[in-house]
Amino acid sequence: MTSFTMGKSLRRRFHRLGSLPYFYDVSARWAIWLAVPAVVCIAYTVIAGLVLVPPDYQQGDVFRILYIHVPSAWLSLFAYTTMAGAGVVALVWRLKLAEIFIVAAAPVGASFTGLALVTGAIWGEPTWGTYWVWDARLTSELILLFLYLGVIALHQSIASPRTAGRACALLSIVGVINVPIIHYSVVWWTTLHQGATLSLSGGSHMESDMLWPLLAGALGFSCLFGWLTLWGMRVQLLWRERRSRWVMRRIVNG
Amino acid sequence: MTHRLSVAGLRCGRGERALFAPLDFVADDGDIVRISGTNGAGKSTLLHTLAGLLSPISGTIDWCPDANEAVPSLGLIEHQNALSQVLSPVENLTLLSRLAHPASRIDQATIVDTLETLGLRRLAHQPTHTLSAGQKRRVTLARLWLIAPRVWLLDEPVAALDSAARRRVSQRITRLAGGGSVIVYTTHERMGLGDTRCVALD
Amino acid sequence: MTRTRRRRLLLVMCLLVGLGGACALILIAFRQDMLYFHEPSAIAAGDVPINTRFRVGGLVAAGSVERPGDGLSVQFKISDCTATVPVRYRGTLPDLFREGQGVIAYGKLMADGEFVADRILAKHDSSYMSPDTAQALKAGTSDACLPANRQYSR
Amino acid sequence: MRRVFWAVFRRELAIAGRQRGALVHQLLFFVLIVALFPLGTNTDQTVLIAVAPAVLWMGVLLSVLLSLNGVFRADHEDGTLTQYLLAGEPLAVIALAKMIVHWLASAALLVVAGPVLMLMLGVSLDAWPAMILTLALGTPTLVFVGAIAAALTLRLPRAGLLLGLLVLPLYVPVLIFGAGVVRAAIVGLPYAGAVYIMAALCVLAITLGPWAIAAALRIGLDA
Repeated sequence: MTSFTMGKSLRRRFHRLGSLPYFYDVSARWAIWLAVPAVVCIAYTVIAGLVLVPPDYQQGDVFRILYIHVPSAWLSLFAYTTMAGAGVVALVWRLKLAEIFIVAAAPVGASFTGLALVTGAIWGEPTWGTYWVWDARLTSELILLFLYLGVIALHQSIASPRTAGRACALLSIVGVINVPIIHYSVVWWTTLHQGATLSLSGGSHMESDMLWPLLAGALGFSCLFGWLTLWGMRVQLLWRERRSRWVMRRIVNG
Repeated sequence: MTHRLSVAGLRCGRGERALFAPLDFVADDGDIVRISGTNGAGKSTLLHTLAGLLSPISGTIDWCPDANEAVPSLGLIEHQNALSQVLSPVENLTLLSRLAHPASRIDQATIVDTLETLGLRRLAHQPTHTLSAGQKRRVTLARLWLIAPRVWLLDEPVAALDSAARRRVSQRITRLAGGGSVIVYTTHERMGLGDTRCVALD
Repeated sequence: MTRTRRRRLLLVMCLLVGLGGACALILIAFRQDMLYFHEPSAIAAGDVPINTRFRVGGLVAAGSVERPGDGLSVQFKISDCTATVPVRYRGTLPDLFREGQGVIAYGKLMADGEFVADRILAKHDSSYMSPDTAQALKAGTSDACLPANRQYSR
Repeated sequence: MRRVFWAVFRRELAIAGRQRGALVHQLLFFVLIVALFPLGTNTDQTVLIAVAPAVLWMGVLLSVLLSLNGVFRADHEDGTLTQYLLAGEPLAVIALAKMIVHWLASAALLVVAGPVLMLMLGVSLDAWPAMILTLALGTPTLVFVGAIAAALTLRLPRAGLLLGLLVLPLYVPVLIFGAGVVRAAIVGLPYAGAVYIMAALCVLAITLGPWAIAAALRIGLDA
């Protein structure tokens, strides 16, 4: 029984003291592997979207905003889903890194959601004739923004970082019920918002010339999300462990 | 020899700041452990951490369980009395004893009898908010008679009590320790318990 | 030990029953009509109440758009595969409004079977192509009559 | 497990019974929200009927939110919550008992009052079954989901405002489906699909909610 507790406490100590500095060091290298594809892909998407791709047969040049709108809308949902997944990991396995991930990903996800809403409004005016309608897809995307803001607000109002991380984990899990509702809102209520541009079953309704920049944009935005979140995590990690020796050592050594 | 409670290198606090220097002590069945320290030294936090309500900042707490119980059954009396103001003492104690021993039938008569030994018979069915601070404390201490956990964690048990009630509670605690319970308590008053161990927080 | 185990079993059973029940209810829900929305064929079949506001969606029938009088009023027909509904509207139309285009009209159905809209929104489909491709496609096939649900989600 | 459930259930019921004034206050709050609404419009009957489902549901949302603000407060302040945490029984069972009583004591009245207020707004009697059904299915969801956030914010200063910020986005599905069903019922459209979804949400909230509330209480008290 004593050896069992000793093993457990040793393992816990290893987790606490071992993995965080390791992650901090290794993540600096991962960040580069995310940053390079992010910059390359997004640059390609922007250039292709603005210049290379022909105008749409119906919407003309207006549709070019799609190359920003669609990837950010995808990422807004994807980021929340990963946060909920990390929430499960944080609560079940008590993994500190998962808590930190949620805290770091929330502002990034909120930014993507905001970007999707703004570009959607800009796109909506010329095509639908209105900046905003209380359409199911738009409304639920707005609610997603509020979910992100809720996680951020909860994190800011709890003083103890450990508790704040776990509280945010639970809230992300509870909020994930909205993600399928957002995803299916276009199918359930036949609304103004068009259906998915790409779907796994139905294939794409897009010309391949137009499609490739979009896919590149999605990849680029995903890498951007990973990159920004990783940096956010590193900052959170330094702040949380600011009293520990390994942080001191790294700051002293530069 | 395995001890019922062994604490090694324990540091606790709310948030990240530890309230006292690392703590090591053990307690066996029948021990009465007095936790001493100034106001804000972390006595209540330590009791909460021992009860598993707070996670320690570092260090370990090992409860040596009996063969047939996974967790040691544990009673905690905090500063707060755990009494609903709108319910009567009897109603409150019914719930508290049911929480501690779901299977046993502690009936109303037993509770009223216990309240009588503490001089509260007349108030047994009054709403708790009509009682004085000392009377409320006595109601919550009636748990010492009603339920029998292996470990009692008592935070300032005799605060606000008059000397007669204080003596009665001290006798009861000594009797419980004699029966093999572990008592961990904090106090600023003189309680006249035969402390077997003393832990000072600094 | 058996008590603990029996209790855990009971809790897991409760959870499974709850989750199973929720899944069953959602599956039943998907079999139901989930659209607060009508199609021209439903209106033609007389399933739709008169004089209440609802939305109607479909394609603007080819050759049906007329602008009588001052030019601010417009009359056209919304159609799905099987039926068409005449629509009357007064006001500005969105840029994408044109024949063959999907639209959603908000308004009321009159007793004479005409739909008086107070708001028209153009729905752009989710297929994107260059004008050349669109030209080529148009030459190949006429805008075939698709099942109603495909028209909007296309 | 059953004994502890019933012990908590009886205790909560007794407390609710002795604080009947609070029930009336909540009902009055709900009635006031709904009753003040027409005063802000030009009381055009068609307008009132068009917005009645939304107004009623917003009233329900806000009343439930207000009642949740204090659902764990008394237990936390007098230390009963600590005793619940220490009980050998699953905290979820205790949370379930507590939330059922909370629903009975607060939201059940709204289920009765909602349809009456609906009549006052001029909606025809045909929509009654839909209103009662959606309220009966929706309010438990609101109570169980809201209690998770209430537990998370238990020890925080100015928890009330934060609670609204956290909870209202989570209430959106109930609002959409609940008001949608009533709207459909008013114009005589079929609404069974949305009712099934509300029922599914309700079942999910009751089965998973207590576990989440228990976890949230442990997290919230650690703050």
